[in-house]
Amino acid sequence: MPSMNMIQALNSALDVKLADDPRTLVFGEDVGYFGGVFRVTEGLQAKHGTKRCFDTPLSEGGIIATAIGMGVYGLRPVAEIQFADYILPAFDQIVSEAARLRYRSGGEFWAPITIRSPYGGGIFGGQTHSQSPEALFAHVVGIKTVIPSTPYDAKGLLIAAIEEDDPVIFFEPKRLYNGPFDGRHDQALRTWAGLPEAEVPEGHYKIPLGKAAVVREGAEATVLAYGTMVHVAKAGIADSGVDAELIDLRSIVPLDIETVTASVQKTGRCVILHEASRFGGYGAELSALVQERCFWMLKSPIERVCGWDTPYPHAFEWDYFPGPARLARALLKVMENS
Amino acid sequence: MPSMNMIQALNSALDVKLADDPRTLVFGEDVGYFGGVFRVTEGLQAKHGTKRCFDTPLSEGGIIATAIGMGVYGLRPVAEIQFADYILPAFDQIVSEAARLRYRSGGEFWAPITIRSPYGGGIFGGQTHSQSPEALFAHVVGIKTVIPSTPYDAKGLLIAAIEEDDPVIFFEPKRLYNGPFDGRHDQALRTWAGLPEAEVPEGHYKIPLGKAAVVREGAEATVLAYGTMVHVAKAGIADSGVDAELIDLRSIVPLDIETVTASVQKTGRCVILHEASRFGGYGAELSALVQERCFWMLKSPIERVCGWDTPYPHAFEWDYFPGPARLARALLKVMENS
Amino acid sequence: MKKPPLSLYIPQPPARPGDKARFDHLSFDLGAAARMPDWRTPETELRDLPYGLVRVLGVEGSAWDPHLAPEVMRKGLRAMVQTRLFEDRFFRAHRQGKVSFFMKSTGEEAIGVAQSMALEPSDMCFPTYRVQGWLLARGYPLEKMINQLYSNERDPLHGRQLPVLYSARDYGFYSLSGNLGSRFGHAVGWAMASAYSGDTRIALGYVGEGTTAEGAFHEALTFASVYRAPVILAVTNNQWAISTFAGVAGAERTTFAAKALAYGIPGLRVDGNDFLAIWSATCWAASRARANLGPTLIEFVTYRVAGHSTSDDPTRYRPKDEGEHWPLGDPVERLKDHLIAAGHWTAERQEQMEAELFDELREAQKAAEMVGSFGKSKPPVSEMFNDVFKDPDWRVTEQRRELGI
Amino acid sequence: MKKPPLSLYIPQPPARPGDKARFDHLSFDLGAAARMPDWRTPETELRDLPYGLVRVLGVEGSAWDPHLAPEVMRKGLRAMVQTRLFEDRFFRAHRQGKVSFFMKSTGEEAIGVAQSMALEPSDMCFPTYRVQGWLLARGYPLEKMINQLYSNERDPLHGRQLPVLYSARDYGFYSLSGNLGSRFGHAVGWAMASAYSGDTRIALGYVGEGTTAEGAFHEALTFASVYRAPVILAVTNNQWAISTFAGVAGAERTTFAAKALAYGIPGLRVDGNDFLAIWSATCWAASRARANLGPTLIEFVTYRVAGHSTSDDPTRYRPKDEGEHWPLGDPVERLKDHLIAAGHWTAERQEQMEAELFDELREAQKAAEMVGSFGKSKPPVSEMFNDVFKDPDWRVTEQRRELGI
Ligand SMILES: Cc1ncc(C[n+]2csc(CCOP(=O)(O)OP(=O)(O)O)c2C)c(N)n1
Ligand SMILES: Cc1ncc(C[n+]2csc(CCOP(=O)(O)OP(=O)(O)O)c2C)c(N)n1
Ligand SMILES: [Mg+2]
Ligand SMILES: [Mg+2]
Repeated sequence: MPSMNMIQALNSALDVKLADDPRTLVFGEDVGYFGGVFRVTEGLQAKHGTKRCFDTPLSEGGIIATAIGMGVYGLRPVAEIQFADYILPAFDQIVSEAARLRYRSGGEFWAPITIRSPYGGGIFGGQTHSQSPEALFAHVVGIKTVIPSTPYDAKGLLIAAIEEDDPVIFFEPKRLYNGPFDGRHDQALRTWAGLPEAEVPEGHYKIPLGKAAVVREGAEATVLAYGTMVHVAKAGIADSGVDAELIDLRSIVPLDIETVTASVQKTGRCVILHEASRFGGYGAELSALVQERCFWMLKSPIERVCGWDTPYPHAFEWDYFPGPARLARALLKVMENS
Repeated sequence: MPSMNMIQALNSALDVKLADDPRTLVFGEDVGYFGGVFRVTEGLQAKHGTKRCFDTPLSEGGIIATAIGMGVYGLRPVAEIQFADYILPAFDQIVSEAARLRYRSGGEFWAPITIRSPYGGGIFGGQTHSQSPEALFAHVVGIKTVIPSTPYDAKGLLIAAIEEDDPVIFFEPKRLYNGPFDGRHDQALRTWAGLPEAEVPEGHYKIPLGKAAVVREGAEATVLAYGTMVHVAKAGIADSGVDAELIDLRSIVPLDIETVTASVQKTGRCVILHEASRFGGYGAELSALVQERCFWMLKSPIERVCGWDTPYPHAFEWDYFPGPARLARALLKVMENS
Repeated sequence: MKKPPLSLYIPQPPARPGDKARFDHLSFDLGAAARMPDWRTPETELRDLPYGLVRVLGVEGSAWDPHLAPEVMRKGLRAMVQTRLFEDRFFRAHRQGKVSFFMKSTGEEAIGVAQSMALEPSDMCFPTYRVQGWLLARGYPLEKMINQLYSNERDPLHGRQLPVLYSARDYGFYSLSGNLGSRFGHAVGWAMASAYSGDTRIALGYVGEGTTAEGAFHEALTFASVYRAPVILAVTNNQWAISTFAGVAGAERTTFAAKALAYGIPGLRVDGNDFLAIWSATCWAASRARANLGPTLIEFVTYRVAGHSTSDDPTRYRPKDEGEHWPLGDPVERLKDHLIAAGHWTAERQEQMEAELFDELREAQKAAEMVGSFGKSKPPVSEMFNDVFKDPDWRVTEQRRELGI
Repeated sequence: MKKPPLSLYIPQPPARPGDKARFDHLSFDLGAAARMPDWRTPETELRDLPYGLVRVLGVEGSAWDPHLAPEVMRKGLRAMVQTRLFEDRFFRAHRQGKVSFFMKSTGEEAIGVAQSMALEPSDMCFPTYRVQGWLLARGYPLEKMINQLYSNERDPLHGRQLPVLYSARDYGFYSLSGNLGSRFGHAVGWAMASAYSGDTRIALGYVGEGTTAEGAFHEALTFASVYRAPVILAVTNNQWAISTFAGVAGAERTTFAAKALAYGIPGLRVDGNDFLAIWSATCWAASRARANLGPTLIEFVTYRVAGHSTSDDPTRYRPKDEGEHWPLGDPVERLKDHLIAAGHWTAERQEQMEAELFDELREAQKAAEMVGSFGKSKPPVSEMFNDVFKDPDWRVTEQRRELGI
C-alpha cells in the first residue's frame, strides 16, 4: 500500500471522487491550476479538467452560496476555504442556509456539500492562520463537522463526507499535513513516511462519520481529543505515566457518544484536549455530556486542556498551544483522587 | 418612579445617552423615522435629529463595519440588528474585527460599539425570528454579551454597555418587551405595569457588566438562567416545590463566576436553563465550569434544560420552548439524590 | 488652506405622513420608448439600458411588445387577480387569528406571474416572499398553499416554517426563508450546475431593492458574471424596505439596473407594473442565458401598495395616499384595460372570473379549515425532530424520547 | 423548440508557465489622454471615466499633471526606493530565518507612497499589506518597523501579529489583519464619523482587486454612497490574487473602476505605476470628499512583480517573465527618468541616495537585531494575555496564573 502524507491522502480522496462521480466538483480560492496553497488539489485540474476543479473569486460567502445552489441542483460540490479563519464571511450561508435547508423545506431540498478547510495552529501563522473554530459549527444544528488526525482517516472520512447527503465541514489540521506533530516543537520535524497511519489504499474506501477511534486503550483515565491533539495526547500520556485511554473523536458532530461514555464509565476520569480557546469551546459540551452520563463513576473532576481565552498570538505559539506537558499535568491531577 | 416596559426602558437608556454624550449614535434597519420594528428607538430621531438616529441600508455586515469605523474614530455607536437571527451576515465583522482589534493593534485601536438585537422565541416567529445565538458569541474572545431579564436591568445594562470600551452584544429577549413571560403560554398575557422590576428611573444609572443577580435565595439547588428563562425559572421552581436558588446571569461574558460557584457550593445541585439548542450551547460551558469548581460538593449530576437540537420550529413553539414543567422535572431529578 | 467642516448626509424620502405624496425624484420619462437591442448584442453596447425604462402597455408601438396571444394574456390576468384575491383573503385571515403571519404583493403581482409564465416549467425560481403569484400562475393547489399558511396537519412543510415561506420543488419554486438575500447566490450556483451538466434549464433569482445592500447580492452577481451563469437576477424595486425608502439602498444616486455595470453584464430597467414589459424582458434575458451569453440583471420598478406584512402599518412612515400617486398604475388594471381595449376581454367577463376565483378560494379555504387553521391543528410533534439531518442522530432520538413521542 | 445544451464557462488567464506572456487583454490605449473633468462635476457626467486610464508620466501634456515641485517628486522617489530596498532586505531576512513571514509590494510602490504624501497627515488610511510604502513615506521609524517584523521584545504590537500586519495610529495607518476586505467598511464608518463630527479629516481605504469579490467590498461602497462619506476607496489591481488572475474577479468583463457605477459615484481608472497620476487622482478625489461631494472609487492598474508572499512561488502559475512584459513599466524607473529628463535629478544622485538608504536600513536592522530577530527575542509572555479586553477578566487572570506568569 502506498505511503501518503495527509495532503496526498486528501488529494487521493478528491481524485477518487472526481473519477467515480461526475457530480463531484472541486473549487475554491487558488485550488484550480495552482492546486491550492497547501497543494491538496494539486494535479486535479490537469487530470479532470477545468470544469471539475477550478479557481473561484475571493469570496467565501459566494463560494458557499454557489456550492449550495449546485448541491440543490444535484451535484456534490467540495468547496475549499483557504484557511478556517476565513470561513466566517460564509457563516450565514452555512448556518442559515446549508444547515437549515432540508428541515425548512420539509425535505424537498438539501445541500450535500463538503467544505474543506485547513485548520488549527502550530505553524506560526498568527491570529488569522491558526484558529480552531469548530465549536461555532458544533452548536449549529444541521451540519456535521469532521476533523481527521491521520492520512488514512483523512481520506476515508473525506470520501464519506462527500457521499453524505448532509452538509459537512471538514477541518484539516494543517500542522499534520506533512507529518504527525505531538507538540514537542523543539524536536526534529517528523514526516508520515513509514508510519502505519500513512498506509493509504489508492482506491475508494470510507470511514463512517460518527465513529470514534480508540487510539490507545487504558484503564485509569480517558483522554478525548481530535485532530493534531490526538498526537499531542499520545505524547502527554506517555510523559504522564498514566494508563490513559485515548479516544480520537474523528467527527465532533455526529459525536460517538457511546464510545466516549463507555470509556469514562470504565476509567472514571476524563481529560479533554483541544487547541481552540477554552470558554464555550467544544470541550465544554464534552465535559457536560460526560458529567451527565458518567457522574456516578467519576473519581475526580473532568479537566479541560485548551488554548487560552485570548486570540491566537503569533510570537507566543508555544505558550498558547496546549502541549503534552499541560496534558500530562492534567492527567496527574485527575489521578490525585485515586 | 415611572413604570416602564422593557421597550420603554431601552428607549430611555438610548435617550439618556444621546442627550448626555454627543458621541452616541443610534442606527440600524428601520430605526430612524419609524423607530424600529419593535419601537425601541421610537421618537429618538424626532428628538435628537436625523444625524443621531437614522436608518441604514439592509446590510448587517455593513452596519457593523460602519459602527466599528465610527468607534475607531472615537464615537460610541449603538447599532441595531433587527433580529438576532440576522446577525450572522455580520459575524465576521464582529469576530474578526470588533473582537480582535484592541489585541492585534497592541491597544492602539478599539471598537467601543454596542450591538443591540431582539432575541429568543416565544412569539411564533418561526425559524428566523426566534433563535438564541448567544453561544456563538460567548466562545469568541474579545466581545462581551449581555442579556437582561427586566426593564430595570435592561436600561442599566444598556447604559453600561454603551459606556464600555469593549464591543458588547446586547440581546433583548423580545418575549419580555411587553411583559414578563414565565412560559405558561396558555395563561393571560401579563404586562410590566406595577411590577417592581419595571420601576425605572428616568435618568442615568448603570448596572455593571459581569454581576449576576440572585433573584431567589434557596438552599437545595441552584438554577442558572438569563433573559426570558429567568421568569420561566421562577415558575418552574414554584411548581417543583424545591427550595432552589435562582441566579440571573445578566451578562454571559463576563460571567460572574463567583456568584455561580458560591451558590452551587452551598446547594450542591445545579440546573441550567436556556432557550438555545442544547448541544454546544452556553449551558455546556456553565456545566463544565460548575463541575470543575464544585465537583466535590455536587450531590447529583448537573442538568441542562434547553431547546432541542433542531431548528426553531414554527408550529411547535411550545413543544420546543423549555417551559416551567421541564425545569420542574429537572429540579425534582436533581433532588432524587439527597 | 483652511478646510470647511464636513457634514454627514442622511437620505430622506420625498414625503412622510402628512406630506403631499411625491414621486418626481424617480428619474424616468414615461413617454420615452426604450430601444430593444437584439438579445445577442454584446454588453459593451448595452450600457445605456439601465438608465432607460422598458415599457409596453401605454407606449405606442413599443419595440418590447412580446405580441402575446390573447389567451396567454387572459391567463396572466387571471393569475394576477387570483393572487390579489388570495392575498386579501389571508391578510384578513390573520386578523381573524387563522394565520400567524402574512404578506401581500399587492401592486407587484405582474412580476411573479409574468415570469412564472414566460419561463419554462423546468426552469428554477429562487423566490422572495413577494412572488406568491408564481405558484398560482403555475397551478399550485390552493388547498395545499393554505395548509402551509395554517401550519396544520397537512402543511407540506410540516409546521416548520412561517406562513408564506413556501417550498415547491415541482413548481420550480425554491425553499423560502426569512433571511434576506442569502438565496440569491443559490440561483447562480444552480444555474452553473445546469450549465456544467449540459442541461438546458436556467434559473431566476429575486431580491427586493432593500436587499441589494447585502454582501450576498454582490457575491451572487460576481459569480454569475465570472462564470457566465445562465441566470436572470431580478431586483423588485417596490420603493420600500419595511419603513426604509429606496434612497437608503442607493436609489438617490443611480438605478438598481445600473448595478449590472459593475459586473459587465446587461442591466434592464423595466416597468414592473407592465405585464407585457416584464414578459418581454424576461424572454430577452432568458434567450441570452440559454445561448450561453450569461446573466442579466433586471430591475422591476414597482410599488409596494400594502404594508410590509401583517406586522406593519405603513401609514406610520409614508403618506396614506402615496400609492394613489404611483406613476406606473396598477398592474391588474393595466392588463385588463389593454385586453378590453383590444377587444379580447370585457368588464362582464372580468366580473365573472372574479366571482369564480372567489368561490374557488372560498372552497379551498373551507377545505383547509376542515383540517384546521393555525393553532387548531398541527402536524405530529415528531415532525419537529425530522429532517434535521437525512437520518436522525442520537441527540434527536434521545430528545424525542424525553418528550415522550 | 429544441434548446442547445448549456455549458459552463471557466475563465483562464492569457498565459501560464511556458506560454508567452501576454497583456493584450487589458483594454487600455496607452496613447489616449484621459480627460480631467473639474472635480465638482456631478457623477452623471463622469460615467465614461471608469473606462479610460488616467496617466501623466509618458503622456504629452496630460490634463492630470499635478505639476509637483521637484523636491516633492524627489521625496516620493526616495520613499519608493526605500520601500523597495526595505522589502528586498526583509524578503531575504525570511530566507535567513529572521522573520517568520514577509510580503513585498514590488512594482506597486508608487501607490502607497504617493497617496501617503498627497493626503494630509491627519487623514486616515485603512491599508492592505501591500502599502508598506505609506509608513516609509511618512517617516515611520525603521527600527520600530523591523521590531514588528521580528516579533521581538520591542515589537510595538507585542508579538501578537504576523509580520507586516502593522498598526500605526500616529501615522494615519489603521491596524492590519490577515482577513481580506473586512476593514474596507471601517474606512467608510470612520469617514462618516468625521463628517458627523464636523471634522475636516477624510479616509482612504484599500483592497486588492481579488478582494473586490467579497461582500464586504459592496457593503462599504453602499454605505459610502448612501451617506456621501468623505472617503477614497482604492482598488489596487495588480492582476493577481495569489495564483488567481484578475479575470476571476471579473476583469474579463469590465474594469474595477466601473464598479463605481453601481453606486452612482465617480470611478477613476488610474495608471498605478505612475506616481504623478496617482497623486493627481488622489487630490481630485480628496477635493470631492472635502467638499462633501462624497466618495470616489479609484482603480490603480498595476502589476504584482513579486510573489504573493514568502510562502508563494509565482513561477508555478504564470510565465516567469510576465513582469517584463507589463505595459506600464516600473514606477520607480518612470519617476526617476522623468526627474532626470526634467533636469531635477541625476543618475549619480540616485546612486548616492540608494547607498544612503541602504546604510540606514542596515543600521536599523542591526539595531533591531540587537534586540533580537524572530525567535531570538520576544515580548514578555504576559503580553499574550493583555488587551483581550480593556481590563482583564477572571479567565485571563486565572490562566496567567496557571501558566505561572
Ligand atoms: C438578513 C435579514 N435582515 C433583515 C431582515 C428583516 N427584514 C425583513 S423584510 C425587510 C425589508 C425587505 O425589503 P426589500 O428587500 O426591499 O423587499 P420587499 O419587502 O420590499 O419586497 C427586512 C429589513 C431579514 N429578514 N433578513
Ligand atoms: C477573507 C480572506 N480570504 C482569503 C484569504 C487568503 N488570501 C490572502 S491574500 C489573498 C489574495 C489577495 O489578492 P488581492 O486582493 O488581489 O490582493 P493582492 O495580494 O494582490 O495585493 C488570499 C486569497 C484571506 N487572507 N482573507
Ligand atoms: Mg422593497
Ligand atoms: Mg491582487
